[in-house]
Amino acid sequence: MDARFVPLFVIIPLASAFLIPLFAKLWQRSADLIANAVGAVLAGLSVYGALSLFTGSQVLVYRLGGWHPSLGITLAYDHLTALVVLAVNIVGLCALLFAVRYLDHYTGRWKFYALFMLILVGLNGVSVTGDMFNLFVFTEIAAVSSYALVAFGTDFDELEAGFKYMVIGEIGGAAILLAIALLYAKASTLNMAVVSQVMAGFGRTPLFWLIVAMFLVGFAIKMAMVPFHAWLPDAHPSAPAPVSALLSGVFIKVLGVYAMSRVMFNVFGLSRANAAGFFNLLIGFGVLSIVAGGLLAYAQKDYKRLLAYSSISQIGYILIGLGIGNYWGIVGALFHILAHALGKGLLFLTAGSVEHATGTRDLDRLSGLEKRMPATAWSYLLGSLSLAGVPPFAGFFSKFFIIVGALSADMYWLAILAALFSTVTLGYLVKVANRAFFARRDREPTAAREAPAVMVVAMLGLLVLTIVLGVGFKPVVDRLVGPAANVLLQGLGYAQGILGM
Amino acid sequence: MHTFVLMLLVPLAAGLLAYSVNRLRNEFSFIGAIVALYYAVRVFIQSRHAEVSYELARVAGIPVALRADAMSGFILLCVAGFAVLILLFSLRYMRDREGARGFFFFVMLGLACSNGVLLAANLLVMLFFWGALLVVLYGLLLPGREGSEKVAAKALVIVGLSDFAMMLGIVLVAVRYGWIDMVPSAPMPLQEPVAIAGYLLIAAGALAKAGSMPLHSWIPAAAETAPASVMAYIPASLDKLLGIYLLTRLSVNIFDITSNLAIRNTLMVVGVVTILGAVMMALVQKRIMKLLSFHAVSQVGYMVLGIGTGIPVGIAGGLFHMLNHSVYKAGLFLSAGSVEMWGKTDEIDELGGLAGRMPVTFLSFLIAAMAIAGVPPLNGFVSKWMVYQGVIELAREGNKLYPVFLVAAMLGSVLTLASFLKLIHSMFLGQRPAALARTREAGFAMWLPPVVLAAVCIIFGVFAQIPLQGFVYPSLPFFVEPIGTWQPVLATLLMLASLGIGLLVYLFGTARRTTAVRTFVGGEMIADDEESRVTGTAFYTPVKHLPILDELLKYGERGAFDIYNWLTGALRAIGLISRQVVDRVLTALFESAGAVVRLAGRGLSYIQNGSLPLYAAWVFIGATMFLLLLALR
Amino acid sequence: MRGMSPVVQVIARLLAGLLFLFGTYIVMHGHLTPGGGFAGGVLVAAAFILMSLAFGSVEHTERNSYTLSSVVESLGGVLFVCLALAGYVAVAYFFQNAATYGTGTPLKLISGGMILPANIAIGIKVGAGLFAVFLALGASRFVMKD
Amino acid sequence: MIPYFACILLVLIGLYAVVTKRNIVRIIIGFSLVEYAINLFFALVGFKREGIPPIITELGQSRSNFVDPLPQALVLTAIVIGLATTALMLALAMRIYEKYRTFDITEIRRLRG
Repeated sequence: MDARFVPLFVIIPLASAFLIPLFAKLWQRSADLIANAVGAVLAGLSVYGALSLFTGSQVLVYRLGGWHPSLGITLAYDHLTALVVLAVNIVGLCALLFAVRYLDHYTGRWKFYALFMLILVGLNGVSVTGDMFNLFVFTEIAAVSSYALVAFGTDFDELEAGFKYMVIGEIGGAAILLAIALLYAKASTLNMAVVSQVMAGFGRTPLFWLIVAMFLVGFAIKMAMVPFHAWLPDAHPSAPAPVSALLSGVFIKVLGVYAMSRVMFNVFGLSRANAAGFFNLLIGFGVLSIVAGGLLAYAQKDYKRLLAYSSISQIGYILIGLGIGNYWGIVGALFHILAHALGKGLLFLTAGSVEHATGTRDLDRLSGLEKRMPATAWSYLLGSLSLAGVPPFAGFFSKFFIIVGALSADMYWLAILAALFSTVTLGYLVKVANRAFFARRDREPTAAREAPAVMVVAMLGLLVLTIVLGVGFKPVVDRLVGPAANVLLQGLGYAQGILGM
Repeated sequence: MHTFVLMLLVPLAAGLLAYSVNRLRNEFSFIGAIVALYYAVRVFIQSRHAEVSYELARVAGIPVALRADAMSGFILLCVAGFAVLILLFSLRYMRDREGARGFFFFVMLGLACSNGVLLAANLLVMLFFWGALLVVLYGLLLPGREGSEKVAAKALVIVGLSDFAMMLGIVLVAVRYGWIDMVPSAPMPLQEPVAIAGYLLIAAGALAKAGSMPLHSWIPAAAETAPASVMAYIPASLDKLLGIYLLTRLSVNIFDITSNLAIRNTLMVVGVVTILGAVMMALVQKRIMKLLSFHAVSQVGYMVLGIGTGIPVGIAGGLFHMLNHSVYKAGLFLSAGSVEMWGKTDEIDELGGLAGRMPVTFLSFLIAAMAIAGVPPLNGFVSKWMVYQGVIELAREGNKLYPVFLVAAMLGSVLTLASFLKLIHSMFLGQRPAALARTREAGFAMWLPPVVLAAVCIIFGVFAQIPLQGFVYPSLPFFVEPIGTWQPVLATLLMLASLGIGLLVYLFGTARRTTAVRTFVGGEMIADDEESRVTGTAFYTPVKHLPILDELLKYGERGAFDIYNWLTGALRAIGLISRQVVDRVLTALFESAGAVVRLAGRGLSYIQNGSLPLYAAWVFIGATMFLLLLALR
Repeated sequence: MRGMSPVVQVIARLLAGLLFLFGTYIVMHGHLTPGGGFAGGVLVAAAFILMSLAFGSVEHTERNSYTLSSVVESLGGVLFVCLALAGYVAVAYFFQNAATYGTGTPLKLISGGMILPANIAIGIKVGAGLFAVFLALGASRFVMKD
Repeated sequence: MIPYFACILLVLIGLYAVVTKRNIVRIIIGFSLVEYAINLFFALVGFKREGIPPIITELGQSRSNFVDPLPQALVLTAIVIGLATTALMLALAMRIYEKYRTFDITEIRRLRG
């Protein structure tokens, strides 16, 4: 892929975010068309980008405005970026497709799409940017749009969730901004590559760790690591289902996990060898997230809230994978980003489908939906099996690689915990399947009909991708996830690729 | 495409076709199974003398390859054969049931996945297909009676737990020793802690699949809701074959189980506990399916015991018992399924006297029941006999525990016979309740599979050398030397002769024709036979009223001092104890684990109380922790 | 929204023109002196806000001005993206200055190439956007119900 | 150093407001404080003693004692973002008041567990 394609990931949704309101004034339904066309183009572009990286291993560097890296903003597209962008745009496309009929309940269709496009701008921007402040700006673009979308329903729950989300999220934003200010005070530049070269000569002073800690606070809030998670179980269920899918599927991973790992590994050059404390901290909080998220999910009675807690738990898996810090651990974590994006996106779409059909997400009031909505039921079931780590679905390999990583690093208890909580995952996800879809109680929800064809297509698309990613894991691991893990493992070597040395 | 790949794809494609073109699902799935059987035969023949392998790909140093040798060839054949028989039975049996569409799909998917497990060249590939069987398990258990979804979830979680344990074990071993082939050039000794832990974890997965205690509880639960064909397919044949296959591979090919006495003893204890515990619970069951399912658990004990001996003949016996068990247990489930379908119930109390109405089913059930009880000359006897030989052989190694194992295993056999006598009596003999008056024999497609299986029981018993030489011995890497003197053919001839003599005596000798006498109570003739009908479960009712001292005499008159009553009473008591204690304890263990998770979740959700200041406080606590842990060390 | 007293109205009418003028000046001279599209745009919006506060309005006009300002805002955004794209298409890089003459001359308004039009686009977007925010927040309840 | 500590103090005051105040509007004000404090901090980072504004007013002017212009540009961006978040927060606060008829955050607790 030519480097000229890199900024398109930002330009296209940005332009469409401005165009959608204009065209929607003329013709209401044009918003559907534009948004889905843009989603398809972006998904195609991201697939094309990933495929083109399959053959080569070069980093694509794009200099915004033609400025030299130390002055201007650079965009970089390497394997790690390709992986994240792929997840974002695939889930984005399916969510957009799903939204076409799902939004029948809502007014202000074009506002939804414009905000959705802005989230895509933010997520894609965070993924491709090579500049610290630019990272912050894109983070905030995505975050602010997501606050608005969480409160989109403007009912009691949505407003409350939106406000709480916003307060906690903005604390995170402030922490990131503060960290960037401190970083700039130290490095006098904000280009990631140049910063990383400066930081290489900078000792591990308390100030260095203060900057790391401030960044970590910000990213931890964005990724909903326990104990920074409190906003997530309110916010994700309250958003419209396509947005929940995007938020839980990719949002927390791009703004949180991806940004954190890029900054910590590539900019600060942290690795297990030189900063074991940091990695142990990741593992510690990862374990906390797995346990607390898993247990809390078990106690839920709301379909989407359960899934939201499950996201916290799954973020924990990604964190321990990164915290293990060896090749397999990181491969597992990155593969889990993909697998969880597809799987959790799928589950939230099924939640939307159920809510669309029955008007409730209370598990006590749902039962036996499998008769009426077989496609939704089976998509849910298979997606949840994937998340729990059952082959041949994608989730199996991520957990498998994480366990391989943990055991190669002699962290036996971690491997045991990961395996044990896979069972808890299985337990709470099957609970939904049992209560909502397969239980045969007298109280069958009336007037439940299978979701419209577009929604089914969106769900099946994600389901098929989950299976494809599981069965065809080989090229993905060999060509995409493995090199992406190497990007993180090479640490400061990242700068050489960007600066062309 | 390579035959191996086709063996994976053909059933899958047939299943998908059958699911999508629902009108032709019988045809598609049946053809798919037949084709799979054809390929299995081909692979069986190819792999008898030389190993066939085929590498698909290599991922980051992990080879993804398929292979087949004599053992996998033989089990592939069995799996495909059972699939064909069970599909044949299900054509009629599942026709009017809900969830039939999914049933055919999942049977085919199960066939594809088990082919994958059996063809896997290393543990990773095996794990992939092994785990995929979870989907099949859940999908097959879903349709059924009320509450089936809970059972399916329970099975999924228990088997899932063991699968994740197995994943842990495989990775543990792989990280230490590399990606282990299913058949490495030489088995590794079981001495290092890593190897032992890996062995135990993987074996836990294998045992849960096979249904050994303490991971068995999903099988009886499944029996309460699942249709008979599902029971015959999953716990009776597929999972036994795969679980014991893996255990054998693990104990013989990958690790050398003879090198660690403690593990062998552990396995044997597990086996014995399984035999006795499950058979005692079977004694007190009142429903056919549940009773059979406990036997399905109990019989696993013999296989585990046999493999646990580490003696060639014992291992061969265990493997042969696996084959035999699948044959007769599938037969039992299928014929019980016919009875249930035509009798509309599987409550033992409500059945009876069906021998005349369903003679073919009765005969096949009888033969299979005799086989499972280990009555010579049927196949169950031969394999049990080999397991006993293995246990006795332990004496030569100086294992002091062997008499315990031997006695327990034999006692298990006796109890099995006892419970099947009761079952046969109450299902097929005795008086027929009025509700069953119009029952008739099942159709061709439904009686053929049990009959085939019963015939196999006889053939494998009488001509035991055929399956042993053909299937079992070639699969094992060592020479098996049978020690005892058991000449099946000769013994059978002798038995047939004595039976013939007995028949002659019965017909022409002392035996009198039985006379039916009308029942009188207080001078009144009871018009309805139904009221005086004695059911099979009443067999053991005397025991319920066992002696309390002051009523000793009264009970003495009724035969309380009869040794038979004492014996049956003791059995029943043990059965009740094991039901009350073992089953309850295990159930309580699983449930308390669930309850702990649930309670912890509830407790945590109290902290999540919707107060924004609290949430913000957490954030600051977390930030302080980061600062403390990172900046101020 | 009710209007305010005539004193306020007269002064506001005087000031608003000046504010608008000053805002435009700052938008135009963003590349020469402190300020730029955002700062100027805020001033432009302030002029409109001042007027609508002073004179008040009825829901009908509010709705119209809200629609108008959001359309203008989008147009400003589109214009800005187009300018950035012009660099992408015409030269090489997104945001590259497509019409530059050398490095530019201090204090010469049109020597900045694309910077001036970009500032104007931002000014339009910010001015209209802020006014829309003002209307949405302060003026009426209709906006969210649309 | 004093301005830096003043920034920190301002941040702390803002955070104090966010955590302890019950009124939503005060929480939002607290946020604005935090934001501006950080912006101020950022601007201070670029400060240079004896520096002059980084604006070229005539050709050939020496650029050696300019203060660093980049933080100022970045702060401007941060202000824009702050504007957007504040506006959105206020809009949410208004809607919340319409629904709940209260600004008290401790009474807005429907979502729990």
